[in-house]
Amino acid sequence: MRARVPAAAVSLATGAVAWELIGRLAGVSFFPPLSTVAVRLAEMAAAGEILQSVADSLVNLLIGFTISLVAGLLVGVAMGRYRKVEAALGVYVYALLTAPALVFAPIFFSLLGDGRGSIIAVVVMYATFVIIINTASAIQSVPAHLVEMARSYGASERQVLLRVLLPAATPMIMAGVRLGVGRAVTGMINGEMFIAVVGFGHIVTEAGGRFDSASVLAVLLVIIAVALGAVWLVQAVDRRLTGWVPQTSRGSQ
Amino acid sequence: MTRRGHLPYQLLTFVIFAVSWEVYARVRGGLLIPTFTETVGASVKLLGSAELWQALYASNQALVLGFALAVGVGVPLGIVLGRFRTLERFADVYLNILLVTPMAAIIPLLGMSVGYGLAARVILVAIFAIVMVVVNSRAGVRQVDPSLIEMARSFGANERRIWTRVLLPGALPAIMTGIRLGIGRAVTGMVLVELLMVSTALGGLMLEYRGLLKAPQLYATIVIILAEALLLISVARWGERKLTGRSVR
Amino acid sequence: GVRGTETNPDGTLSFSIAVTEPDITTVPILAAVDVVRQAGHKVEVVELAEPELAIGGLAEGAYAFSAEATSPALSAIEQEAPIRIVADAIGNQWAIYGKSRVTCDDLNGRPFGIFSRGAVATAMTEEWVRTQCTGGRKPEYLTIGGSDVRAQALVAGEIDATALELADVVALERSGDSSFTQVVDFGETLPDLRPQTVYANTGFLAEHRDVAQLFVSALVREHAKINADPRHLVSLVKTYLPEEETDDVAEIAERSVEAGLFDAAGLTERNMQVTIDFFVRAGVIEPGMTAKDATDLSFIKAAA
Amino acid sequence: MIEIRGLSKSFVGQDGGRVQALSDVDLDVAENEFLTVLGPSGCGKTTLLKAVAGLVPVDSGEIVVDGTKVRGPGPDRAMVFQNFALLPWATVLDNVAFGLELRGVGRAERQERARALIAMVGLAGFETKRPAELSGGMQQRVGIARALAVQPRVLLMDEPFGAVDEQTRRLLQEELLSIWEESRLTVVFITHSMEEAVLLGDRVVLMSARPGQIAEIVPVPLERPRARSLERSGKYAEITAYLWDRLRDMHEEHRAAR
Amino acid sequence: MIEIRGLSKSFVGQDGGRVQALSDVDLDVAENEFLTVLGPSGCGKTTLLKAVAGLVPVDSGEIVVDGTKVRGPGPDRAMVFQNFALLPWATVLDNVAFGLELRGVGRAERQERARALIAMVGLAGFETKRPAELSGGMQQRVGIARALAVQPRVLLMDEPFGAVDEQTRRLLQEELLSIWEESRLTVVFITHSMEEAVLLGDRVVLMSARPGQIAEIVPVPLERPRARSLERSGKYAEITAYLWDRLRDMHEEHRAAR
Ligand SMILES: Nc1ncnc2c1ncn2[C@@H]1O[C@H](COP(=O)(O)OP(=O)(O)OP(=O)(O)O)[C@@H](O)[C@H]1O
Ligand SMILES: Nc1ncnc2c1ncn2[C@@H]1O[C@H](COP(=O)(O)OP(=O)(O)OP(=O)(O)O)[C@@H](O)[C@H]1O
Ligand SMILES: [Mg+2]
Ligand SMILES: [Mg+2]
Repeated sequence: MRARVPAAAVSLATGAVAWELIGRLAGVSFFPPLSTVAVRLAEMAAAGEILQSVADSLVNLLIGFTISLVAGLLVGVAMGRYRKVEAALGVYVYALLTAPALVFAPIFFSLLGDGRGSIIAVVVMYATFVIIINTASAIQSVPAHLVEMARSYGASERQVLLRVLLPAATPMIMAGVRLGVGRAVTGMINGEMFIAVVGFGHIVTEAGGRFDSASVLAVLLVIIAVALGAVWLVQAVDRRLTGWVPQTSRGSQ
Repeated sequence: MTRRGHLPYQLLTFVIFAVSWEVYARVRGGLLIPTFTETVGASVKLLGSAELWQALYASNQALVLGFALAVGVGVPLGIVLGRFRTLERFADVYLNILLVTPMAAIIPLLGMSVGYGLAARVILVAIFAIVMVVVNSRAGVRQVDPSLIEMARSFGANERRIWTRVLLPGALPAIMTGIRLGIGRAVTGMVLVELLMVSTALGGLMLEYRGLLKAPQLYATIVIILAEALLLISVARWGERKLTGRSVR
Repeated sequence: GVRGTETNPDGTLSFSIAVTEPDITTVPILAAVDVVRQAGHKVEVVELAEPELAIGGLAEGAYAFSAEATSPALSAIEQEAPIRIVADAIGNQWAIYGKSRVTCDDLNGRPFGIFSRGAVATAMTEEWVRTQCTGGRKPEYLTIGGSDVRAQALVAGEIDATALELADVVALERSGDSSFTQVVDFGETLPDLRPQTVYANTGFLAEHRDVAQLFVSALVREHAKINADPRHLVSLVKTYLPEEETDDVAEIAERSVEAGLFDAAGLTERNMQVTIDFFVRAGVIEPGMTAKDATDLSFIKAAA
Repeated sequence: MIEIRGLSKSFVGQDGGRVQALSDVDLDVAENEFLTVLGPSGCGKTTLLKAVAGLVPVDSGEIVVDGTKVRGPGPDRAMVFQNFALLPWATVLDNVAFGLELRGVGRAERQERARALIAMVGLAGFETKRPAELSGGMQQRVGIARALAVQPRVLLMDEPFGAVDEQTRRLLQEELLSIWEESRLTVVFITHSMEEAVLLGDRVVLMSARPGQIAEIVPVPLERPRARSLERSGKYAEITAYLWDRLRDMHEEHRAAR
Repeated sequence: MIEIRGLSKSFVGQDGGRVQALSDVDLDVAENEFLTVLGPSGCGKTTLLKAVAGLVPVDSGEIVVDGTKVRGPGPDRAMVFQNFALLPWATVLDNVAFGLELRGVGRAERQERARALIAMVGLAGFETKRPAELSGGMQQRVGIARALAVQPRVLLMDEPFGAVDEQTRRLLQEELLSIWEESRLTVVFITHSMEEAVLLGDRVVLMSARPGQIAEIVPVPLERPRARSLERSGKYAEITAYLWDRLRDMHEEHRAAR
């Protein structure tokens, strides 16, 4: 196999160049070129503003996403496997997927106070339902004959789940997990912007109020970097788990 | 099991849900947390008001156009990415960025570049929904049995026919999951843009009720929005059943 | 006791106050908090995204004080929440700006930026339109959140006119764009309206009168210092909002002092009643509330 | 060993149509019997086998295996599936060891047993491949190895040698017979080859189609071990010819009826 | 009609191992020839057929069909797949009509042709069923009907009758032969049955395994139409026995080599 071009790097570089050019040509205050943003980012980093926020936000993200993942997989599998569970919970899952999580802020406040708890709750609200829905429909589309085969070898319900349903459903589940990670990051920042204004949310809100686009975009860059890191982690796991999937795609040889 | 057989479970969870809401709100509720009964009452009242229906009408313009855009672009894009690995490797980063960028942070940018009219709202709804559609369509395409593609090619299917006759139906369950997720997200986007950028229609109503601390009306509005989302999602399920002819759970 | 407040072993208090989107009008309050802290108390300042969240927390006692728009406080009081308005935060700083030489009638059918219905600026605008426009003329309201965003929309030509806060007025003027002028200054037409006030949890006021007094008195003193020398506000902004650009701030400070906007002790039963009546007219609250129901003026009286 | 009484099963199709797959089937299989089943395509052979495996709920009738009524799958029975039913994500080794794993056999032991069976079905060297990388016949052999690995008391085989070449088939037939002779295994074996049915079976069950029923049970009174040379014996030719005629008649009747 | 020159193909497995599926294969098939292919499981028969169909890219060598180099699938060739490759969401009717649809045949006409072929393979009455509701042999027949429906010039059949019973197989063989005789069809037909190979083929290609190569090409000098009674003729027995020996030798060689 010939050495692969690191595709992500190439397309990121292309994007960066495009940004710089558009930023320079447009010359509008709300879309500064990348270099300006980078300089701003360096300043903010030097001032120590970024690092503390990154650490804080990451903790929220990590806790929130872990809860989402566990809850999402458990509920998703139960809904995919048992129609009764789906009947009982389906409506609420879709409702909560749709509900703008921010409107639940008062309830989180009343339950969890205005600290970390509420922000983590927002992260969970953002990430869990996508994972549930994808997991449920992934489980439902596993070919019946594989389950039948496992049962013929005396597989218990647990074994059917762990050894057949989950592996077979992995590609779709991972698609959901990936969406979930992205949503968790969004939840993290929105929680910090619209509930208790702390960390990144604080910086963005403040800079936004000053129409300091460079700062907003600088923070956005950091958030996106964090998020891409998280998504790439998920994709690495995905590749390990779903390497077996025969290729439907073309142009891979 | 028949669909009717599900009713007891649905009723059971509904009762648990309603009772715990009512109890919690009575014990711990404050200005911002209405009781279940108050909310139901307010919902019924709201449904009788012209204001709500006007707001629904205005909001849904953005929803319909934005969601149509998301599906029209998202499904083909997902299939392309699922089918052409090279392209996917380059586009992937941007899909991830689209997925994780907090839309709330770019709303001001959007407002400044395309204004505060219908266009901005439509674009935002589309951005909200499209990632779900793309990622799931792609996962669906990956799951299509490769020997079916081989078979279709052996009968002389061109790329277009492979899409419409093999990939699309084969990936349909996953695509429809993406579409259902997308509907949910689109409705969220529709409300959020109104809350954060142009406080018209439903978002405007919600801001007004929130500002006046009219919690029952606020949550009634939310309930009505969610009801709409659920309705659209069931329509999507119904369509899926029609489309495939097989029973979809 | 009050839920969010604890008495420490040494007799000092630990409590929280809530602010939303701290800006130039909030800094005197932050300075007053520091005075309370110097007396040994632990005060946490929580920044929240929406005034309603602050009011919700205030009603439950999670926060002792908050300062924001008056109307949600009145709504809460109307719903018998344990909240009282104790001081003024900032006077009526709103003004309508629009294209040069615009009158109400000129705006008939033209896009006019407002925040949501029920917001104070919207209420003032609607009343102005009702009284100033002739023959049932009125603008086409376009709702856009936030005074700052509306200022941008005005510059971008999305709207013909809108009500702005002083800070955005200064920013608009400094941008050098001379095609916009003031259409009406609500500070002049509605001088007694108190759009933004400081309010407190009544439980806290009853149990910790001394600390409450300390805070209110400090606030009154800060306002007095600003009125004595606008540069005091500039230095407060430097301390509490280091990111803010100082040129603008100096200008805003001058203009605020000129207009007498910073006057925490200027709250009276009379102007509160005017404020209440205004919000009744605007449909925010039902008729029947009196200034006595909504306020506890004893602290500013003691501070004076 | 296996007693089937009045077994009926129909499927309701998604188009609303009803197909009677099995109608009032009675059948007894003795312990350590090798029973082969022949019948036209679609007559219900697979359905019958799955019913014995406990995989399809039946409409009426009952199946008793070793004195216990069948209510679901059990460790006493193993099935070789017509469509192989391999796990696409698992290697050949893991697929073959799958049944053992489900039964809680330790890793080292199950890998050892799996390797031995993989070699037996002629797939040594393919342990780390995935099903998609195998030819059709190779996949089928993986499914056979998997069923043999769990050493069941009843082996249910659904056209197990349909996709392999004649030589491999002979080899596998011999291996199967020697396993069957050594253990006290009971085998129900579906095939389309009359030769195979006679060569392997103690009795041959003839099924007829729509509704699936047992048309006749033909005993095979040939002594064991049955050498290949049997194929040239008169007895063998006689039975095969009889089966041939019976099946042709059934087939023609059925075509005429349509 | 078909010329294959120096064809080689290897697969790189996911475990990194390399399997040489075809190695330097040369083969000519004349127009209107019926060529049958025999060989041990996994020797590369399917790979060869798919290469002719234009479905797998080859490593070296070339395939020329009717004077044109094969670069991909073409309307002149149709394939019957070993694993059936039916669309699970489509009905039997739509599956059979699928090839016609892809070739732009109008709805009414393709349904008519599909119905005729469904009846021919004995599935009348099952038009509205989906693959999951069919037995294995029924699914296989749907795949056959689909390929016949498009009336190709070259028909590539991969163990097409492996899952049907003997009677149905005979019937389908006869139908296939009559279609082949009427049109100027060229057939490449993979099977594991030596009887079938001799009965149907003008020549029998013997393939050997790992690497997949053509071991020998055996002509079948039996006049047509070939009646069933041929099976008792000396010539027939002779060829079959020869094939049998050759394949057994190959098989044993191969086992010994491991
Ligand atoms: N899951 C199912 N849903 C609906 N109908 C089914 C289902 N499974 C089998 N059938 C029907 O039941 C009948 C018997 O099927 P079965 O698979 O038992 O046949 P078979 O004897 O094994 O045939 P073959 O030799 O072709 O494998 C067929 O007519 C088939 O269409
Ligand atoms: N997609 C693939 N990836 C990797 N290896 C493959 C692939 N397809 C086939 N092979 C290998 O190539 C060899 C030939 O396979 P092929 O399917 O052509 O055999 P065959 O002669 O058709 O066998 P059978 O009679 O069992 O169907 C086998 O060893 C198989 O493992
Ligand atoms: Mg069968
Ligand atoms: Mg093959």
